[in-house]
This record gives sequence, C-alpha cells and structure tokens, in this order.
Amino acid sequence: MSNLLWNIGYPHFLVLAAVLFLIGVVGVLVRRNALIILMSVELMLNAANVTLLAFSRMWGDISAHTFALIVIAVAAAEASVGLAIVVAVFRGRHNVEVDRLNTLRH
Amino acid sequence: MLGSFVLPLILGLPVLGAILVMCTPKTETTLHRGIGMAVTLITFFVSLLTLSYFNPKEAGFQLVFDVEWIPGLGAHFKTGVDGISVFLVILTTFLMPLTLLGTGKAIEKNVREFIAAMLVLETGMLGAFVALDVFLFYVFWEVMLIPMYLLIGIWGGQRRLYASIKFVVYTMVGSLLMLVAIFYLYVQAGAALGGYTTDLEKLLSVSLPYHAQVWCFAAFALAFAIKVPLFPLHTWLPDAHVEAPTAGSVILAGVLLKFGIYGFLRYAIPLFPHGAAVWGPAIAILAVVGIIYGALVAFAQDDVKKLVAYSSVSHLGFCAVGIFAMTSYGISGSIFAMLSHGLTTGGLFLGIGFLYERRHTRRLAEYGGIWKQMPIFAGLYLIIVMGSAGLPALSGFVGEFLTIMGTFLSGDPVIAGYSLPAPRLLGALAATGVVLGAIYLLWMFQKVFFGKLDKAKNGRLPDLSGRELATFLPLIVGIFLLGLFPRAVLAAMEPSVQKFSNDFKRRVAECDGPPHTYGSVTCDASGKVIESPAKPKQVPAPGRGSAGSGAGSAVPPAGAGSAAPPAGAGSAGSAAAGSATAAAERAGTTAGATGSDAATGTRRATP
Amino acid sequence: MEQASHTFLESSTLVWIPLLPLIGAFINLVFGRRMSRSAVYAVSIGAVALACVVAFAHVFGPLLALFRAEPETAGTGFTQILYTWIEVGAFKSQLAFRLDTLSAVMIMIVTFVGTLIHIYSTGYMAHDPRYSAFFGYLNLFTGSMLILVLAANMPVMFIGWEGVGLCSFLLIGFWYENEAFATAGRKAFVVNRIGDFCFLLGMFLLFWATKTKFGASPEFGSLDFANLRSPAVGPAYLEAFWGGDRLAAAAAIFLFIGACGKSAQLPLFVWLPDAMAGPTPVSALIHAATMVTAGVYMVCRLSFLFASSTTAMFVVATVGLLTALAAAFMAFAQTDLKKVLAYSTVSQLGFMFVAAGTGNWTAAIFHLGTHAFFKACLFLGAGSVMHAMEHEGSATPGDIMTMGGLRKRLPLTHITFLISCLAIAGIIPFAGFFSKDEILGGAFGVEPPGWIAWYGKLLWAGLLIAALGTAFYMWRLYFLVFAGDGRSEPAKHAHESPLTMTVPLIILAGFATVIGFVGLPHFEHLHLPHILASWLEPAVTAKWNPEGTAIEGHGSDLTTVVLMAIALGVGASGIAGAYLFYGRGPSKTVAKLVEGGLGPIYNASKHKLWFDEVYDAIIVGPFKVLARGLFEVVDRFVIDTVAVNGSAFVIGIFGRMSRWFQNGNVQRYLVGVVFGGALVFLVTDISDCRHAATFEYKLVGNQLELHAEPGEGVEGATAKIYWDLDGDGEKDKDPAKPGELLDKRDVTVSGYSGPVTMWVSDPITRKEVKVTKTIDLNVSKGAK
Amino acid sequence: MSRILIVMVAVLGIGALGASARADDAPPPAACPREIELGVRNALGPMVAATTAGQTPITCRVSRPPTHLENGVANAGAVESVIAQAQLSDGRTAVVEVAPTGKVLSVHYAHSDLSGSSTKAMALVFWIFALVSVGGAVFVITRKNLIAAVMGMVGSFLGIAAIYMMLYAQFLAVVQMLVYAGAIMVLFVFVVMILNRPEDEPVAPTGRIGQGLGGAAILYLVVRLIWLLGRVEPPNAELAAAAPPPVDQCIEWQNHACVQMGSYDWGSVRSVGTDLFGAGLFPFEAISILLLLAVVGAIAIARPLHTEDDAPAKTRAEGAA
Repeated sequence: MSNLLWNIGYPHFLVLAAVLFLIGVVGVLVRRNALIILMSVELMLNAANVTLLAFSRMWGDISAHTFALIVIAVAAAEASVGLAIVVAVFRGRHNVEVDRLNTLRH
Repeated sequence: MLGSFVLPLILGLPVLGAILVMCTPKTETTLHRGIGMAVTLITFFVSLLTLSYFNPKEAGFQLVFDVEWIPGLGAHFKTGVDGISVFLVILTTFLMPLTLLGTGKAIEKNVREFIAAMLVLETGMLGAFVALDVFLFYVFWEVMLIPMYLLIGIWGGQRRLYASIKFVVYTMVGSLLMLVAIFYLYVQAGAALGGYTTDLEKLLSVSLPYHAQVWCFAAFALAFAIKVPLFPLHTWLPDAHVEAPTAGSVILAGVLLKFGIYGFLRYAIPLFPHGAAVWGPAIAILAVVGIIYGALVAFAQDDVKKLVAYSSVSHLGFCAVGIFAMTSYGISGSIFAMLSHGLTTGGLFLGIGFLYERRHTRRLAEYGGIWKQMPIFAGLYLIIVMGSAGLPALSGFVGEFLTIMGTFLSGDPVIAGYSLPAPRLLGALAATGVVLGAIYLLWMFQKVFFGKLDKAKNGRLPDLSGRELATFLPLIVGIFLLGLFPRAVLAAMEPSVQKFSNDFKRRVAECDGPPHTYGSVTCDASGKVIESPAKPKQVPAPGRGSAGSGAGSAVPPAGAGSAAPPAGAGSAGSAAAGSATAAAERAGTTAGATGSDAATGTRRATP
Repeated sequence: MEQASHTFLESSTLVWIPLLPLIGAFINLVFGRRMSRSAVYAVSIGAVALACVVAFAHVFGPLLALFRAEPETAGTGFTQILYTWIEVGAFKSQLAFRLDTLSAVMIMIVTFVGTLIHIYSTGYMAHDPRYSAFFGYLNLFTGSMLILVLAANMPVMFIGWEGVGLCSFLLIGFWYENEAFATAGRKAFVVNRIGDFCFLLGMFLLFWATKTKFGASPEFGSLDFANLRSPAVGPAYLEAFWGGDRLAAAAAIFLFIGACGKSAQLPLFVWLPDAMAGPTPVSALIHAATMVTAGVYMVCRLSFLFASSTTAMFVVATVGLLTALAAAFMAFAQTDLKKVLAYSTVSQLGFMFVAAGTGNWTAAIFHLGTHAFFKACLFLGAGSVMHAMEHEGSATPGDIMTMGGLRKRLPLTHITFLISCLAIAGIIPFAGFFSKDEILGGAFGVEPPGWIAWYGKLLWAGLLIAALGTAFYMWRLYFLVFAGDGRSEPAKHAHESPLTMTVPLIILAGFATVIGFVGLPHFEHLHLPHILASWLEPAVTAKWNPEGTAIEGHGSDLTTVVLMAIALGVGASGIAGAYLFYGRGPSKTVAKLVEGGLGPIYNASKHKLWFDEVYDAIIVGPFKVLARGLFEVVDRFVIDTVAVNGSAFVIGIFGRMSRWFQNGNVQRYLVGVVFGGALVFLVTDISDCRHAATFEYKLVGNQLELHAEPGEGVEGATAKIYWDLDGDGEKDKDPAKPGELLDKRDVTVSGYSGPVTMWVSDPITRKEVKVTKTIDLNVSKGAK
Repeated sequence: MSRILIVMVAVLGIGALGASARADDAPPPAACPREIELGVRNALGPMVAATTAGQTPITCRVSRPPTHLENGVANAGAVESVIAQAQLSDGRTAVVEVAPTGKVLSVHYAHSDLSGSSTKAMALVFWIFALVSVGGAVFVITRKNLIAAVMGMVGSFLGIAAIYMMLYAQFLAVVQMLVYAGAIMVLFVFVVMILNRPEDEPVAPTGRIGQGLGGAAILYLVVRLIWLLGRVEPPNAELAAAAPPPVDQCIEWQNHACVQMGSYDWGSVRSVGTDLFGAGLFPFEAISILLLLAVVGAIAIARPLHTEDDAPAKTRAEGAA
C-alpha cells in the first residue's frame, strides 16, 4: 500500500488519464447542455494528452509531445467552432439542450 | 478497325444531347422536344453506319473500339457488335425518335428533364448492348436503370411510386447477385490469366470449375430472368407498364426487356456453359410456363396496358425457350422475335397512348366501337395486333415459328450433355401460345374497336393526327419488312449464332472442374470423359486454359482431386500439391485441413 | 430442272395470280375511302378478273402443254421462286409458287367463282357505306386463298392459311357494330387458330422427321411439297413414332386437325354456322370458293403423306362421315336460310373428307369443284332472296318461315336455285350427281390394309344416309322458300334482284349443270373420259404407301350401275319426302311430330346437338375462370402480396427496429460506443477468444523444428517466448548468451523426443501462458 | 443519482490503483563486474562515496532495450549496456550507463522525482494535482451552474498542466496553461455569459435501466482499464526513474537525409520545436489550415442572424442551427 502511495510510477499517470477520460465520457453521456458537453470533450482530449506524454516518457520518444501539441490545437479549433455553433443555436431557439435540437430528425 | 468510331459516337450523342437540353431554359418546351427529336434522329442515322460497316459474313465482334479505362481494375472501355447485338442497337435507335414523336405533348411537366432522361436512357441501353467488357456492361446496365426509374416515378400514373420502387428493387436484387458473380469471375479469371481483366473476350477463354459455373450462372440467370421476365419474377412488369408514361412503356417493352435474353446470350451462357447446361432445361420450362401463363392472365385483364404487358411476358417466353433450346433455329428465332416484339409491342403501347390521350382511361370497358370514329387508327392498329399475334408475312410469325421449331428440334443433333426434357412436348406447349395470343389480342381488339359506339365520351374522338400517323407508319413498314424479308436479318446474324452454339457445344462437352455427371457425360477429375460410368473412354479435354494445363501437369494424380480446377485455382492446386506429402505426416495439426481435402479429393478422383 | 424450257409466261408471271388481288386490296384499303364506288368496283373486280384471266392463261397455256408433253412432271408443274423467305441453319423456305394440275383446278375455281361473287357483291353491297373496305377484304380474301393453293411449300401455304382466317375474321365481323357478329368473326379466327396450331405442329413434325432422320441432303427439311413427295423422303413417313404408329400418322393427324379447323369438320365446325353473320357474298366466298375448301385441298396436296398411314386415312374418313351425318341432322330444324346452307356445306365437306379418307382424291377435288359452283349459286340465290325480302322491309330476311311462293316473284333466282338444289341432291345429270356418286363408289370399293373389314361399306352406307338427309333438307328449304304462297307481306311483294346479281347466278347455275361431265363414271366396257381424274392423276398419289398397293379398287360395271341407281334413288326419295312434308309450306304433320315423339330430336337438331353449349361449358367457361383465377390467386396474391410485398414488409420491421439506435441523437450513439468498448474488453477478458498460444513442430529427418505461435492481441505482439527443451520443467537458458533465457520464436533441436514446454509471457501485463506437447520421434516417423 | 454514480466512479478510479499494487520485484542490486566499476569510477572520479562496511557504493543491473518488433516477430535485443548506480558522497545518486566493455555511455544525476522511494514530496505533489484535476472534472459534469462548471474545468486543466510538468513536458505544460486555462476557458466564460441561463434539467433523461446499464458499463471500463494500465511497467525502471536524458534530434536535413544532429533537453521548447518542424511538419501545416478554417467558420457561424443586408449569412447560420 505504501508503495502505491509513495512510489509513483507510470501506472499512476495512466490510470489518472483513464479516470479523466471516463469522467469526460460520463459528462457527454449524461449532460444535455451543449457547453458542458463541449467541456467534457475537452476533458477527454486532455486525458488523451496525459496518456500520450506518459508513454512518450516511458519509451523515450519525444514525438509524442508534437502530437500532444497538435491535439491541443485541434481542441482549440473544436472549441471555437463548437462554441460558435452553440451561440448561433442559442440565438435561434433560446436553449442549448442537445436533445431538443432534433429539427433535422423530423 | 474500320468504323470503330461509330459505336462510341452513338453512345456519346444522346448524352451530349441531354447536356444540351439541360442547358436550355426550362420554359422552352418546344425547343426541348425539338432537340430530343433531332438528337435521337441523328443517333439513328449514325447508327445505320454500323450496318454499313458491319460484315454479315463475320462471326466475331466487329467495329471494336477498345481503350484502357480503369487500369487498376483492368477494365476497358471496349465496345463492339456482332450479329446478335447489331440489330438490337438499330432497334433501339429506331424506336427512340418514334417514342418521342409519339409522346408529343403528352408530357407537360418537366419536359426538359423528361427529354434528358430519355436521352440518357438511350445511351444506357445502347451501351449495354455494345459493351464488350463485363464491368462496362454492368455500369451501363445500372445507368439504364436510373432514367427508367425517373420516367416511371416522375411522369407515371397514380401508383407510380410503388411501381417504380418495385421495378428498381426487383432489378437491383438480380443485378447485385450478378455483380457478386462478376467479382468471383474477375478474381478467378485474374488468377488464371495471370492478370486481372474484365474484358469479355479474355474472360471467355477462362472456364471456371464446374460448380462455380453452376452458381455463377444462377446468379447471372436471376438478374436476366428478372429482366426477361420469366414466370415467377414477372410481377414488376405489369405495374411498371401500367404506371409508366407511354414513352416509358414503349422503351420498357421495346428495348429494356430484351436485355434479359441478350444477357443470357452474351454473358451467362458463354461464360458459364456448364451452368447453362444445368439450369437451361429448368429455365426453358419456366419460359414455356410463362408463355401460357402470361397469355391466360392477359386474357383476364381489363386494363389495356396490363393486357399488353402480360402479352410481353408471353412473347418473351418464346424468346427464352428459343435460346435454351440451344438450336440455331431457336436462337436466331428468339433474336428475331425480340426485334419483332420491339416493333409490335412498341406499336401497341403507342396506340394505347394515343387512345389514352383522347380518353384518359385504359379500361377496356370504357371503349367499344372506336373503329367507327377512328377507322385509320383501327386499321393500322389491327396490323400491329396481327403482327403481335404472329400472322404469317408479318414480323411476329417468323420469330414464333423459329423459336417453336427450335424447341421442337432441341437436342437434334444431340449436344453432349444438353437437351431439353421432352422437346416435342415443350414445343407443342409453346405453340399453344399462338392460339392463346390470338384469343386475348383479338378479344382486346374487339372490346376496343368493335361493338356499338355507346359511350358518349367516345362519340367525338378525332382520328390519327399527322404526327401520330408519322409515328405509326415506320413501325408498320418495319413490321411488314421483317415479316416479308426476314432473311436479310437472319442471314446477318447466322454466323454469330452458329459461333455461339458451336462454342456452347464444344465447351459444355469438355471436361473441366471436379468430377461431375450430366446428360450422358461423366467427367472425372483429370478431364477424362466417360460416356457412361460403365465403360470409361479416354478423351483428352480440349481447349483448357494454359494455367489449367500447368496446374494439371504440376499436381500428382493423388492431389488432382483438389487441384483439378484448371483455371484460377492453379496456384492453389500447386500449393495443395506441395503440401500433400507434408500434410500426410502432419497428422492432427491444424494445417492438416488441406491434407484432408486432398484425401477426399483423391477419393472422389478415383472412379 | 425444266425451268429452262419454260417460256416467260410460266416461270415469272405465276406470282401475279395472287398478287393482283392483293394489289387491288391494297388500293381499296388505303385509298378506297377517297375513291368513288365505281372506281372501287373497277379496281377490285378488275384485279380478280385479271387474276382469273392470268390463271386460265397459265393453266391452258404452259401447264396444258406440259401435261400433254410429259404428264408426270405436270404433277410437279412449274415453280416460280421469288426469293428465300426464311433461312436458318438447315431450314430453308423460299417464297415460291408452284402451278401443278391440282393447284390449277383450285385457282380456276377460286378466281372464276371469286370474280362472279365480286360482281354479285356490287349489287348486294350497293347501299353499304363501307363498300371500299368490303371490296378490299374480298380481294385480300381471294389473294390469300390463291397464295394458299399456289404455295410451293408449307410455310408459304401457311401464309395463305392464316390470311384467309384473318379475312374471315374481318368479313364475318364486317358489321362490327353488332356485338354478336363481331364475336362470330373472332370465334372464326380463334377456332381456325386452334387448327393452325396443329398445322404448325404437323409442319414441325415433318421437318423434324425429314431433317433429323436423314442427313443434310438438300431435299430434306425444306417442307417443300415436291421434296416431301420425293420417294427418297418416303421411308421417313414409315418411321415408328408415338404409340408405335408411323410418323405419317402423327403428322397427318395433326395436319388434318388443321384442316378440320379450316374446313369446319367435327369438332371444330362450330365457327361456320356463326359465320353467316357476314354479308351473304362473303358466305358464298367462304363456303364455295375460298376458305373451307382449303382443308380438303391441303389433304389432297399431302395425299402421299396421308396415304402413308392407314390410321390417318381412317381418322379422316371417320371424321368426314360423322361430320356429314351430324351436319345433315343439324340442318333439318334450322329455319334460317343461310344456316341451312351452312350446315349443308359442312355436310358436303364431310363427303369430301370421306373421299379423301378413302384415298379417292380425285373425287374429293371433283366434289369440291362441283360443290363450289352449286353452293355458290345457292348462297348467292339466298342472298338475292334475302336482298329482296330486306328490300320489302322484312325484319328477319333470313327466316324461311316468312317466305314462300317466291318462284313467281323471283323467277331467275328460282330457276338457278332449283338447279342447284337438284345438283346438291345428286340428281342426274346435274354436277352433284357425278361427284357424289364417285365418292360413294370409292367408299364402297375401298379395302385398305389395316382397316377393319367392311369399313368401306359402312362409310358408303353412312354417306347414303347423309345424302338422303341432304336431299331432304335442301328441298325442304326449296319448298319453304319458293313453293306455296307467300307467308308474309315482304314475301308477297318481293322483287327480282338487279342484273349484277342475277347474271352471276345464271352463270353459276349453268356450270352447276354441266361441270359434272368433266368426271364421267368409270366403266370397264364403255370408256367414258374422266378428264379430271387423268388431269389430277400425276399430282396425287395412287398408292397406300410410297411403295404400297394401289388405292383404286373399281367394282364391276354391275356394282357401279347398282350403286349409281341407289344413290339416285336416295336423292329422289329425299326430295319426295321433302315434298311430302313441306310441299305446301310448313305442314301440320311436321308440327304434330315435333310436338309429339320427335320433340327431343327436333330440339337436338335445332340446337345443333348443343355443341356450342357444351364447348362453353367445358372449354370457354373454364378458360375464363382459369385466367381470372390465375391472375387473382397466383399473380396478385401468391407472388405480389406474399412473396414481394411480404419480404418488403419483413425488411421494414427490421428497419423500424434499427431506427431506435439511429435516431440522430449523438448521445445515444455514444452510449453505443461505451457499451461496445465495454463489450470488447469483456469478451477479450472472460472468453479468451484469441487463438490459444501454441506451437507447431515439424520433423525434418532427425531435426525437430519448433515454431511458436503466441496468440494475438496484447500478449502476442511483444511477448517473450521461453522454451523448455530438455524436459526439466525449467526455462532453458540461451546457449548464445549465458545468463539469458532462451527467447526465440523458432528453435530447432536434433534428435530429441519427450515433453517440450513453451511459455509465452507478456512484458506489459505479466501474463504467462504455458504449453506442453510430448513428441515421440518414432511415433511421428511412423505416422505416414 | 447520476452524481452519486460519478463520484463513485472517480473515487473508485483512484482507489483502484490498489489493484495495481504489486510486490516490489526489482531485482536486488548486485556488485558490478570489474571493468564496469572501473569505468564508473573513471567517469565520476572522487565524487563516489567510500565503500562502507562491505556495502559497495556502485551497484549494477543489466538493462536491455525494450523488445522491439521486427516484421511481426518480437525479439529481445542483446545486452548493450549495464546500468550502474553510484552513491555519491553528497548523498545524490548517479545513474551511469556503461557498455559491457566499460565505456561510459551516459551519466545522469537522478532528481529524486519519480525515483522509487527517494522523497515522498513528489508523490504528494502528484496526488494533490491528480485530485485537483479529477475533482475539477467531476465538478464540471456535476454542477448545474455553468460558471461553476467552467471554473472546475479551469482547475482541472491546471492540475493536468502540473501533471505534464511532472512528466518532464515543461513546454506543453505552459501551452496547456496558456491555451486551455487561458484562452479556451475564457472563451467558454464569454459564451456562458452570452447565454446566461442555468439549465433546467442537468441529466439527459434515459430510463432507470438505461442508467443502470450505463453505470455498470462505465464501472466495468474503469476497473478493466485500471487493471490493465496498472500493470504497465517501464522497459527500463532505472532510466525511467532517472531524469530523462537529452534527446538526439536531427536539426538539419538535406533531401531527406540528416546532415547534422543536435542534442536537446527532454521536453524543452527546442526539442519539441525541432521535432515539430522536422518530423511533424506536415501535421503542423495541416493543423494551421485547420485553425484558419476554424476561425473563419466560427466567425461565419456566430454572426448575428437578423442582418437584413445579407441573406447568405442567414441561411448559413440556419444551416448551422
């Protein structure tokens, strides 16, 4: 047990990433507010980044940093467009509950 | 080759015309109709060039135009005609302008799109007739489907949606299975020829293993049987015909139905002769059933179009049975019957269209005594009806006569392993179609034209206008010409038909593939023919693919059971041979599978 | 062959005989509506008359010459080949016309009688608005018939064969506004089609037999009459075929059914009485000259084939006899003028077929000729009568019960009618006597091999009865129409018809009187010329088989005379009987008899033995039911509803089910993702679906080659493979690197047998799989 | 309900690390071969602590490079270096990589960060930031109030940045703070202020069974992931424990061949940049285009709807909506 607490190894980082990721998944699943969902997505991306960096450290390969950087960029793009959509939608119909945005279905 | 430019030209013209039409403003309907007429007429006259370049003495493909199309696939844009297809091409280009002329102003909405659809349809049909590349054929086959779907679905009658979807789904079911078979053939042939290709002529040199042929033929046959249509698969036809606009019906009956028979002639039978030998009798019997059934059901209709639609089922039955009689009479006859059917049934539908434009009903009960009002129309229509009923000296007779005779004489001289069951009986049954045809056609004619003119609405029907007359006369002239001088056509298709039946006889008699028995012939694995299982007779299998002989020589006789398929499976065969010795030792290990195969193969191989 | 020796006339102008009427038809049908009556008459009559002239020119010119020169080849006559009509493979049919002695007789009858009928029609149809169409049809009819008789091979014959059917359809239904008439026309065509169907089968049988039984020599499989007749082909007909009987039997019977359709024999005669719906000249044309004689002609044309099978002959004769009797019986109770004549025609055709069936071809054609004249005369006379009655405003011009006493009103018609009645009753010296007597005599004398004994006599007796009936009902007709006093106003004031109608009558009556002398009876001691017999002799066969016994069996003069006397007596007694009952119009006695015991028989006769009713019940009705049933049950229900829409419905169900997932809600999709991921883990976790780690081993000589197959997935990729190759249960060290464990995929040991263990251990998840196999070199060596 | 579930997930996630507890099976340090020890002493000179009570300061472990795949077959490379740990007199530990021949390949002075049980401080730091990030994440998905959620997000991001730092990704840690905690989150805050309404029902309504199943699936995933990831062991514990060595990277290319190598510190801007503009050039360009598009798209979409002057914008916005 003490070993678990005080002897931090890669498993700790990876498990942390996994937990963050799953929290993100749960967020996307259970929430209806588009903003929260967007944030949860960001959360998942970060979890992925953590995993990337942990493994890059573990295998001694720097290129994972590059990918993490790219992931961050993608996340930024996604956030901006997503937020723009949220705003537009809100203008149109004064709520951002995703499961009310079913116009295309009917 | 001389004149090879003609076919691509007639393929291109309608499409260009369609583009041109779509470029014109939407409201200029007269302009659209004019362009449509002009383009189709030009296409017709250009297509006449094929006849001038066509050499009737030659059996093979002519006017061949071949360019690399999709190198990755080995697909070529290869077109050409032989005696079988050239007249169908002419028929198509001949019917198109007449159809547009006959349609006249009957189509009010979306004239531009209508004309464009018709033109694209023409290209599709011509392409499917002249394609000499399986892949190209399939593409055109599908291209042809879409405009027809639009014609029925947009310009059709009340239940047009049901009809059009039924039409498309029916056709698709068939053609997708055909596609699967094409892929299989493609792969196998690629292995056998040492290079993937979809060139029909190359594929014809490959002979698949026996059972593969049986299944591939079944897949092809389904697609074509739906198009023909054969008896249980025919119900899309009446709906499509009834709902389609006149032009759609004319083209559908005049040309589209021909692709079933043509597909059998051009693809299914030459590619998979063994399959044809296995399924042929069944198809012939179905065709005869269709002849009688179609005629009977036609008699039960009170919708004129439906009646004619079922008559097509009956007539195409003649074509089908004529082909699977596998006699030159039957085959020539069925091709001829296709031409005649194109003219007569096209004429019937045009006439119905004329009536419909005047009365807006197709119910027989609504008519009666029309002769008094429209004597010219009645007279001309009678000629077409008689042509369809197979009156001698009109076009219908020659086809029916030859197909029935071909059926009657099927199996004489005996093709190794192929003959219809009870050809005499089948011929007689098919001939009953002649009587039944007279019954329902004359019944229809009487209901429409004879009797008292008691319906008030029929009182003021104008007789044929100049346009309608101009639509009818070419058809009637054609009917008379085909009926009085059929030899010109028959002689031109003779070499190709001879080649067709000779190839079939040769290839169905040669032994390839695993041991099998059909007819009087039993083949064992190493390509020996055993006339009767009792006394084996050594016959070296002729004309095997090079890869096949290679494999055959490579494998030891023990392994031949699994390695015998000479084409395609050559590599597999040698592999099996290589593993054969090791397989014996590797008892119980997973790799033993092929070994056990070889073992069973050996067991099957030794008679 | 002798083509070369022919002059221009015969070799290249034959075609004009059928062509002229066809041209006339074309002109009338296409331009007739804009032509004046006189022009139409001119064209149509001109066409037929010209054809008649050409025909006679051919017959009495070249053919007669040829006949004089070499009678045998006159049997083949000379041929004009226009072009090859159909040619596929071995089958070749040329559009060719042949004039031989047989067809010569026919074309003369057809064109001559046809011309007269055309002329007559100008008067009869004088008031019909659609005259041009009518004359066009008449020309077409004549032309088709001429094609039929002149055809040099069976397919060409079939053109005319069906052509006359079409024309009958058009002409019988000429007054199409009357539904019943139109139906009659259709009935004629369809019944004929049934016959044509058998004709086709007969053709195919002949082609098949001649083609496939013998090699590819040209005279086989051409369906050309000359070739079919050639002695080389003869043996083919004797081939055993269905039911062990000869092929000739099958082919001939099929063809004969075709003839039954055309010539209105049992059981296909039903169309002919209804054919009275057409205008009277048409009836005359159909009955006398063109249509119905086609069957008889075809049988005689193929005499060699029929004669090759006594079975076929038996069938022909029997059917002929039955038809003659039945038709005679049906004619008794008819009250419609033309109906009576129609049944008499059927009956007379029965006579002809008996003649044909007894191999008495000459007699058949002879009777055909004589019958053509007197029957045409009768019909045209009837037409004249009805025309007169109609003119006086009779509602039912054909009802003989309303007539009577017309001999004073229509003298010319009366005379001609009288002559024709004498002729048909077989009274010497009118034409009917000779021909009928020849048939009777031939039937009496015939003794073909394979027939039951005395069958010829039986036929003879039956024909006598038929002849008696004929005489009776014809004279009943005569008396009812002409004798006594008029029984209705129109009958009282009827006027004679115009010359255009009476002149043909007179001409025909004249021929009906004298034409019989072309075939004087045969006596041993005094030699009377039988011109027709000797003329036809080369064209028809005289033997039962290609190499069989002769057909002709002449009795002694005494028998001949006796037979003639009996026939004459029968005819006379028939007339007497008719006079007895109907001498002064319809008598009470008849009425009483009808009321009394003869009632059923009378009804049977009146309803023509209920043939139509029976056919409706057993054929037409079921046919309609079957058609409707097939459509509703098979097409609508089984195929469409169950198969097609059913499958569509099933697919639709799946579609509706899958819509829950594909509802466009992203979160629901993500649920799917989560569950999927969980499932993947679960599966890979609990059921180790990966290939279990194992290793292969192969023996090469003494070498044991081991190959590890660590499963797939996380374990497989980076797994370490440890081996125990000495059976000590420990992981072996790597001989190459001391202190390292042997970690390889492929290892080779020599000459080792015993347990081999492999460990697959995964560096990331410390999973370790252990596989052990025991190898025995000797055993595995033995395993071969 | 769902909140309980989520918290449960989080706690369980951390706790489940227990599952990954395993006996400390690092092989015991052994005495080095002579040439190795000589090499080390040459390299380090007098810094090496003196031998005390037979306890040699220099201990050796054989290390092998990780098993690497060669066309589908994984094989372990031969021994190419020996890792020697030398206790220095100043208490630090030097990790020396020595070739079997005794040639010294590299010397690292281990920070006592990840390394085993050197100092508990680092472990504490990790736990704190781990809890911060996880707690922030839980906060995000549980709060009704959007502002609160965004704040939780910021916290979570900062925690993650720190975790980056602990993984020697200094540059990325900074980027994380700037881009995420800085820009993106500010963006979120703005949007939240624009919308400015708390959502009425936080949880998407799915039936009890659905929630139960979903929860079960999530739990299972957590457990399984932890069980899997907890077993991950570095190919080389010592190097992992030590500070990462500088990375050798190509800094000058000529037609796809490297002409000059350079060696930069792990995770530094230079190393990341070199890699980004070397191997990662294409993705970089792609990303730049993506960002451009994102900017344009965002502007196009977010334009106010009710501008009478241009219809296209209207339709576009509606299409987006």
